[in-house]
Amino acid sequence: MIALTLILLLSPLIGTLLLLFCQNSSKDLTILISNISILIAFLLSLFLLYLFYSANPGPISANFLTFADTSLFSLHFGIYIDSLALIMSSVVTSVSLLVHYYSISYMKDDTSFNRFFIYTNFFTFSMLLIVFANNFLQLFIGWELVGLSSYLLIGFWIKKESAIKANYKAFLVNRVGDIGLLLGLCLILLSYNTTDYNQIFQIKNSINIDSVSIFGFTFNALSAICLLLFIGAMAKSAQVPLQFWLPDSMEGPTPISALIHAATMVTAGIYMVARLSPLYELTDGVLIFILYVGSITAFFLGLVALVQNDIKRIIAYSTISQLGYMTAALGASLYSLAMFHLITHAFFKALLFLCAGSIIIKCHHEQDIRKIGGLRKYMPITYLAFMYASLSLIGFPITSGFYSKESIIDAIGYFGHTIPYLMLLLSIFTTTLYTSKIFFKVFFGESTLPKEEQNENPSNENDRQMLLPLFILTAPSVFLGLFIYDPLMIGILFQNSLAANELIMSFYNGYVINSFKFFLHSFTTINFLILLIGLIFSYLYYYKKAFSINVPHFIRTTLTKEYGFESLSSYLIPKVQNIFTKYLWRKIDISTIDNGLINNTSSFINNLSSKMKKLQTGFIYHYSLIIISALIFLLILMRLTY
Amino acid sequence: MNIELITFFIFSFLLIVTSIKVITSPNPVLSAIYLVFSFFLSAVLWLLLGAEFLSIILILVYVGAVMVLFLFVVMMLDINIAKKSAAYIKYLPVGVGVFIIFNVLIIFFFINTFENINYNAINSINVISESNTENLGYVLFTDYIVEFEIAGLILLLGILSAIVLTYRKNPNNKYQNPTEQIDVEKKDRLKIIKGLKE
Amino acid sequence: MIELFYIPEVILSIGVLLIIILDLYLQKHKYISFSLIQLLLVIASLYALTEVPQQNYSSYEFSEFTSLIKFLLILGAIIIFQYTYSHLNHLNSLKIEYFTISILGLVGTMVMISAYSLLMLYLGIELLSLALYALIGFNKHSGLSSEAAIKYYVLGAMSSGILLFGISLIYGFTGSINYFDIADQIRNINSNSVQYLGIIFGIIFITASLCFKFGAAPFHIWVPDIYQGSLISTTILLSTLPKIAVFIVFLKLYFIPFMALEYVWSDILIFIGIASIIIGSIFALTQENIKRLLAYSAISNIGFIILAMALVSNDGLHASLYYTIVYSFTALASFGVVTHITSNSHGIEDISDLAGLSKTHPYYAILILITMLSSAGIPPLIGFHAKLMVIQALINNSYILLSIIVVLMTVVSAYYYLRVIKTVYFEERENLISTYTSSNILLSINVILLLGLGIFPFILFDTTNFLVNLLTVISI
Amino acid sequence: MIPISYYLILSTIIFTLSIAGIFLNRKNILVLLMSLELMFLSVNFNLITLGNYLGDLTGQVFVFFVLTVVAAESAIGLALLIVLFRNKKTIDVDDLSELKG
Amino acid sequence: MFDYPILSTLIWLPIFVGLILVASNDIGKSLSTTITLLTTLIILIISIKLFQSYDHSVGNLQFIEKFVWISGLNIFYYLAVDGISVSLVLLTSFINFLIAIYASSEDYNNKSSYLGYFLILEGLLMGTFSAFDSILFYIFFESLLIPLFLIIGIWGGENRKYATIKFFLYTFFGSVLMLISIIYLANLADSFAIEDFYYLTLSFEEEIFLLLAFLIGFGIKVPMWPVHTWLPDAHVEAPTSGSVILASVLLKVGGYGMIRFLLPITTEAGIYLSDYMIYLSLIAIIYISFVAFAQEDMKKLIAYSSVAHMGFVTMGIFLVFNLMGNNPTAAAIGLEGAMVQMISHGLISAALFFCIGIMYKHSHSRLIKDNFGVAQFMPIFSFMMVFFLMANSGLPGTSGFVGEFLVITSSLGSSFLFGFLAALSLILSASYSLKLGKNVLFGDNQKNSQGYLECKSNEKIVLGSLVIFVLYLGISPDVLFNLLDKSVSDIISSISLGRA
Repeated sequence: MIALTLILLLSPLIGTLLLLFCQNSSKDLTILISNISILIAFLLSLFLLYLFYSANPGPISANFLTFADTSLFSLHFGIYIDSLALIMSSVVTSVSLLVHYYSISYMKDDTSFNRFFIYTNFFTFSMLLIVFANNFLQLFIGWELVGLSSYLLIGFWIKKESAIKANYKAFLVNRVGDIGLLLGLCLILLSYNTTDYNQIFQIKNSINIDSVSIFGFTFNALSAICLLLFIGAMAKSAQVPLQFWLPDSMEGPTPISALIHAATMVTAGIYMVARLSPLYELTDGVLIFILYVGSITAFFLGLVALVQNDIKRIIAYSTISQLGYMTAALGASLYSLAMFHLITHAFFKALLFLCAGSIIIKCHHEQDIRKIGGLRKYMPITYLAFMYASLSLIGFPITSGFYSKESIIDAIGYFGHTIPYLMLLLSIFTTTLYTSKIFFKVFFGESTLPKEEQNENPSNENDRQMLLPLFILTAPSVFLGLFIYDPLMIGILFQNSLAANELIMSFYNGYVINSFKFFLHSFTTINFLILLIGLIFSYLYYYKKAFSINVPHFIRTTLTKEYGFESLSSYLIPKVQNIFTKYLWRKIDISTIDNGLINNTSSFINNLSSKMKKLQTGFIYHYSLIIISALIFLLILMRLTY
Repeated sequence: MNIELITFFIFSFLLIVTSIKVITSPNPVLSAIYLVFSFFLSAVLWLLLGAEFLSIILILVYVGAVMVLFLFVVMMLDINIAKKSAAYIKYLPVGVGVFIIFNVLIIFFFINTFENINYNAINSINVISESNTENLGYVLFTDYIVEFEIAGLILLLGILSAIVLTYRKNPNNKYQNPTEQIDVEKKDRLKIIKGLKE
Repeated sequence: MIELFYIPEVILSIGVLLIIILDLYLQKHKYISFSLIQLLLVIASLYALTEVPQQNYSSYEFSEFTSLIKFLLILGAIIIFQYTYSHLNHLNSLKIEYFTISILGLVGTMVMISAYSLLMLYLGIELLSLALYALIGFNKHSGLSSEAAIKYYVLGAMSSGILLFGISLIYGFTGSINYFDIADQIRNINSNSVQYLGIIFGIIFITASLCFKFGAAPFHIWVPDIYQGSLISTTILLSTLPKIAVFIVFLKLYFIPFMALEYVWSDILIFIGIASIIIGSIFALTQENIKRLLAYSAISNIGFIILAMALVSNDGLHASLYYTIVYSFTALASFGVVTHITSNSHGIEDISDLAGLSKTHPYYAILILITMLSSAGIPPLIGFHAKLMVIQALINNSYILLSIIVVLMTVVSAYYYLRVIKTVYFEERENLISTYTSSNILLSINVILLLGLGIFPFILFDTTNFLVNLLTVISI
Repeated sequence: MIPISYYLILSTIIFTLSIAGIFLNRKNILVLLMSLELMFLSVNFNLITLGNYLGDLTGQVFVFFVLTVVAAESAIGLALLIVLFRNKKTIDVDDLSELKG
Repeated sequence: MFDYPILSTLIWLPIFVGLILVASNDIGKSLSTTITLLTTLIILIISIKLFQSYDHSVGNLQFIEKFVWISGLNIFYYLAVDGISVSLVLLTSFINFLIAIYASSEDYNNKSSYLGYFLILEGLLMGTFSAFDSILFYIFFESLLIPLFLIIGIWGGENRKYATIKFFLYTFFGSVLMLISIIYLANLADSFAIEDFYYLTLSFEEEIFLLLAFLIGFGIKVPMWPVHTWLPDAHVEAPTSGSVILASVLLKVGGYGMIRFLLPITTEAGIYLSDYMIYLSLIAIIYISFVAFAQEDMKKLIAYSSVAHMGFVTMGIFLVFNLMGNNPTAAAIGLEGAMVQMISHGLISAALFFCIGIMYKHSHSRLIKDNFGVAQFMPIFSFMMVFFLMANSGLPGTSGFVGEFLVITSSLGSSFLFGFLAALSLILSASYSLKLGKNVLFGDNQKNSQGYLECKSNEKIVLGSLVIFVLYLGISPDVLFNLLDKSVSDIISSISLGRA
């Protein structure tokens, strides 16, 4: 099993390396290598999942590569196999596989075709590194590597000015979070001399007693560590206030947005917290913090999506909002629900993005939904797929999104977190609005694009390679929730990987009973009401254009500017950075230290030299005077001394 | 107040005056003459000390040879009489200051040192005879023979240097050098220059 | 007495007389006279090594120590003469008298070294000084040369007067001019006696005068002018032979007759040494003329020597002796390189004359590089070891602050050495640089030794150690 | 009877006069040379007097050598002066400042 | 074991060959290139052998060669290595080999001298890392200046005269103070051997002064914050290979010296002053990163980045002082971190300077604004450069991460603030490194007026091997830890020696 996992882990890496060395070979070879390596990984994930559930060996942890083994510390690369990891890896590899397949067609005209697959393969490897990590160091390494691949993929079009700005920003913001993660990691290593999950889990109670001093305040060690780690998760999973990199990252190719910035990488933070749930479970303060961060993100960033017009940016804000749901679930100790939403979200959001990709490529990289319109007749399959994905996203009953999202909202409400509950409720409405906005604007109405650009060949959908993944993804987007809801809620799915199962159980037993009852029950809840209102409202507003709302300019600006984050990130920080760093360099480094201290000293000595040189007048009488004066000076000195 | 002391005072006063004159007279010829005077006066004072040989030497060698040399040079170089410049006045206080400080230092030191020693400066030292010259000669050629030889070297060096420095061949003189004429070889007589082609 | 005939001084004096006469007949074939001179020096050096007369003359010392130093001096003279010969030949102003006068000066240095009485010392100094007056003014057609000569003459004579005044005081208050007797007298003197201050004053006068001859600040004032004004071959001579001799005089005077008053003069000498180092380093920074530059460099080097000596300790003594030899060696090399180069058919005057040397004459550029770095005290060159020993002696005697000043000044002085290297290597200007090869090999050996002895410093170290042991045997 | 210090004081005065002569002189080198002669003269006074005081002939012998050396020195000095005059057509002290800095 | 003097060979072989090359004065480009390649290769092989036969299980000095050199002064020709030295020796020989490869396709006037100076430099560096007599160490340490001075001065850029003189005087100034300290210590210990200094009992004031002197000496070399200004100038003016050797090996001499001298000898004073010294390191890490961001010249940017990265080295070293009393493990982690950071920075900065050199060859400008869109024309090169930039910003999986990680870990043991400030480097280093990548490699460049061309095969070998080693040390730095582990704990224990 370990060996198989290892193969699973390494096959994308091997794929990457092979691709690296066959950079100049044909496209076919590239396609072959990249897809097969991912396929192997995917099949192995499924197989392992099967093996795991059939044999049920419990979590396995094993090291396979020594990072460092000294008298002071010992660090390894390892794998940690349990249901959580395997499910996550299945999700990752499946989405990855589909996106790879999709990209063959999507990227076919690109000159850097091979490079794209190198990056994506490498990304899959890095993601799996996180998924299977059995220690914090490996987690951190994978964490940064996915950051790297995200950086590379956002900036995939190296000639595109906005893309290379966006990837720079994305990387830096992620780095902010990484500081937290790194500090947490270092703190663990320093205090407990290990980074292994199991070992830390074993001593978690004693960690909880320890204290650590941060900036003069004393904290509970475990809380401090968890908080630091969560800062990492906040950046990666785009939680307030570190969310602003994600919309910009849509500058990358759309399959990448599907794979990385919707389905997998951004959920790494969620995964990490779930993975470490035994630790987080002990830290109430941090959990509340997480809960609020999540719900604030879910609500406010959902609002921002309303004023966007770029199809991908809307979906990106929606992603942030959905991630907020997951985070909120984590904060409420509903780890398996968070994971559940993660899984369903991965599928339907990937589907949404791939659909968007289809649309974009059809419209020659036009992404403004105000210009696109009436695609329903040209792209029926995409239209359907998009519709299902949207339904799932807004949580329309029976879809996967419904199960995961509604249960999070209900559970949070059930456990009495009132304010988060209200925020999450309200954001159902916004979710409905912006989803419908895309839906209606893109597939209905009229295109404002120039005629000849619209469709050269209007009867054609995109080619089959691009449609197949849409088909495949539609299935889990719609039905997966129904199938895994019960096993998940009663704890079969994740077994003991996640903490606080009993909480879910109590919710399940007390509120849901089973998936079908939950489905029926949902029609009676306020959630559904809000959903319906939203749907009707948007139907009227976006489709029928029955009325118009004058949103106050102030609110619109606030939202467009993303509560000021936009100007902060794209205007203020670079400006300050430029001015401040230039100031430091010119004023302090060059003027003060270099010229002031160093060069002034030398010029002082030089001046002294040229001044003193004048003593050497060249006249004999001065010379003799100097000599005699020196003699007299010495004589007087002696006279006074002796 | 004995006769020696009176002599000493007179001559030493004159010596100081002539010395001042040496360094202040505008005309170098006058300076030289005053220097001659100084030497004469010193010779007398030395005589008073019992150094007869040295006082004679002073007059013979210095006045007779060195000062004449000085005068020759003065004549040769045709030096103008200098005017007292402003710089002179400017530096005069410094000069006087240094002069006074130095004198005070050393003179007080001498006075302090010898205030309890009432020793007559006039003293004749006898080594082998009463004659100062004989004594000096004896010491010079026995104890100080090596020094004497070295003094010879110094004089040789003086001669050599003076000649090397001042000797110059007048380039306008047209004269034949017989050595060169004899030394000429065949190849020097005819120099074949390859004709330029263009 | 017949044995005295074989001492190098006598051989040189008689040889010089012969050569002066022979030269009259060899006007056309100067190289013969020159070869004879070199032969004479070689013979003298051999005698200096082999013969140590057992017979002692009360005012003249014969010992292994003086013989070895004399050998070194003659060796230096041979090298200098070789450089000089090439240089003067190149400038078409070769005169055999130059060498005869130099040899008389050399005899003067030997007399200084061997002197065991103040009279002998005076004669030696005068013999040397007279020779130097003539040599500095040797370039008769140059106004600078004669200006330098007359300056040196006036100041030198003044310093001789000061020396004589000091000698008269010492003589008057100790009753003797013999080192040994003086030492005896001073040892038995107590601070209340009448003679005490007189002797101290005498020492001050003598110190002032000797420091003048040495070129130590604040009596250094003549050095740059005279170095600049004279022929570069004279400058080499000035910066090596007299320095060694004066240094030995210092050693003998202070460590034999004045030893008992060590607490008086060591402070003065430390002051003079530090002043020399500082002034030498700072004044040199903005110099344009290479001879002036090297003059100031010499001043600061002299400071090191005096400083080490003033510590009055065995390691200080050793360091100063080592430094002196290293300094002379380095000076020989650095001036030697400059003598071998002419720029725009003149001798090198300004540093900028050397610009572009590395392109046209890389070999000479390397030589300059090595000599300059050695002077700056950069390891692994020999100059470093010399400075190291001085600093070590300072620290051993708990003069930490002084050692810091000294090393800081080393950094300052490194700047002007680097300037020369910079000009040679980094600047590209077209100078009509030409070199001559007649004494090339000697120069190369000279320079390579700077490096070789830097890597194997123990060779020189053991030699100087031997010398110091000899010296301590004498003085105690 | 002349006290020993009288002679010494006299010599000191002449010595300082000659030194003052050197650095007060703004005229020509020749007078400088004469000042130097005076200086040596004063030193000779010292030597003879102190020799007498010690009852030792060494002082006089010393003076003898000083006289010899100074004579040779003057010769060289005058020779240098002549060379200088030939080169610069002047022996003014004030004109001797080409070498400086 | 070897019975031939392996360390002496490492030192003198390159110096000897170098001297011949310099003296032979332009013997032809291909011949001198071949000789240099061969020599550096031999040295590399020998140092690998040294590494192999070095006994990791004990941290003591090995391959000792000890002869009396100057008997009167008690100075020995005393060579030896421990794990720390071996790692640096390997780095030196590796980088020099790469320089030889890189230079093989370059064209310089008087190339044989150029290569000769590099060989001399290599030998001297070897000597610095293996000398255990303090004077011998000082001699090697100081001699380093000469060849580098000439390399920058002769083959450097426009402003080279100013830069070289500044560089020389700066470092010379620092080292003379160090010389005084060495002599002072030797005077007390009656020996110049470094390990004899460890047993001295010094008064607190003495230690303070010694510490300051050593700190100035080595701090300038490292360079630490207020005395770093020579480095950007020197780098900008140096030819590519000169920058490479300067950044990758020469700076390490400072850190090495601190470990050898500062830590064990001036412990008490170090503990007293450690906070201030850590502040200096932190200023280097943060402030210099800001300054690096402002740079318009690529080389200056990397030069400042070097200063910032060396800040981690000094921080790791000074943390030892801070932590020794209460948390020796953390102290040891810090020291190992410092060592790993040195090696890693040696590789990465070398690589980046090579990269800039390659770009400069095409565009003839080091300004960021004159270089853009390189990736379109030099994809492989750009790939590697992005890799190095990432490594420079401490990406895990590259060696750049390991050292910083350990130092931050160790600093948390002292104070969370230190760790936090040091960790800021994660953003800052990324911001300037990626800014360089963003502006230079990416972007649209249609005309290619700079004439970029994919790099030659020898350049690919150079960069490729650096990629491999940076990766190797990033993924499995265990080799390095094995080498260092015992020696580091020896150093830590010798610190307690002085305190006893």
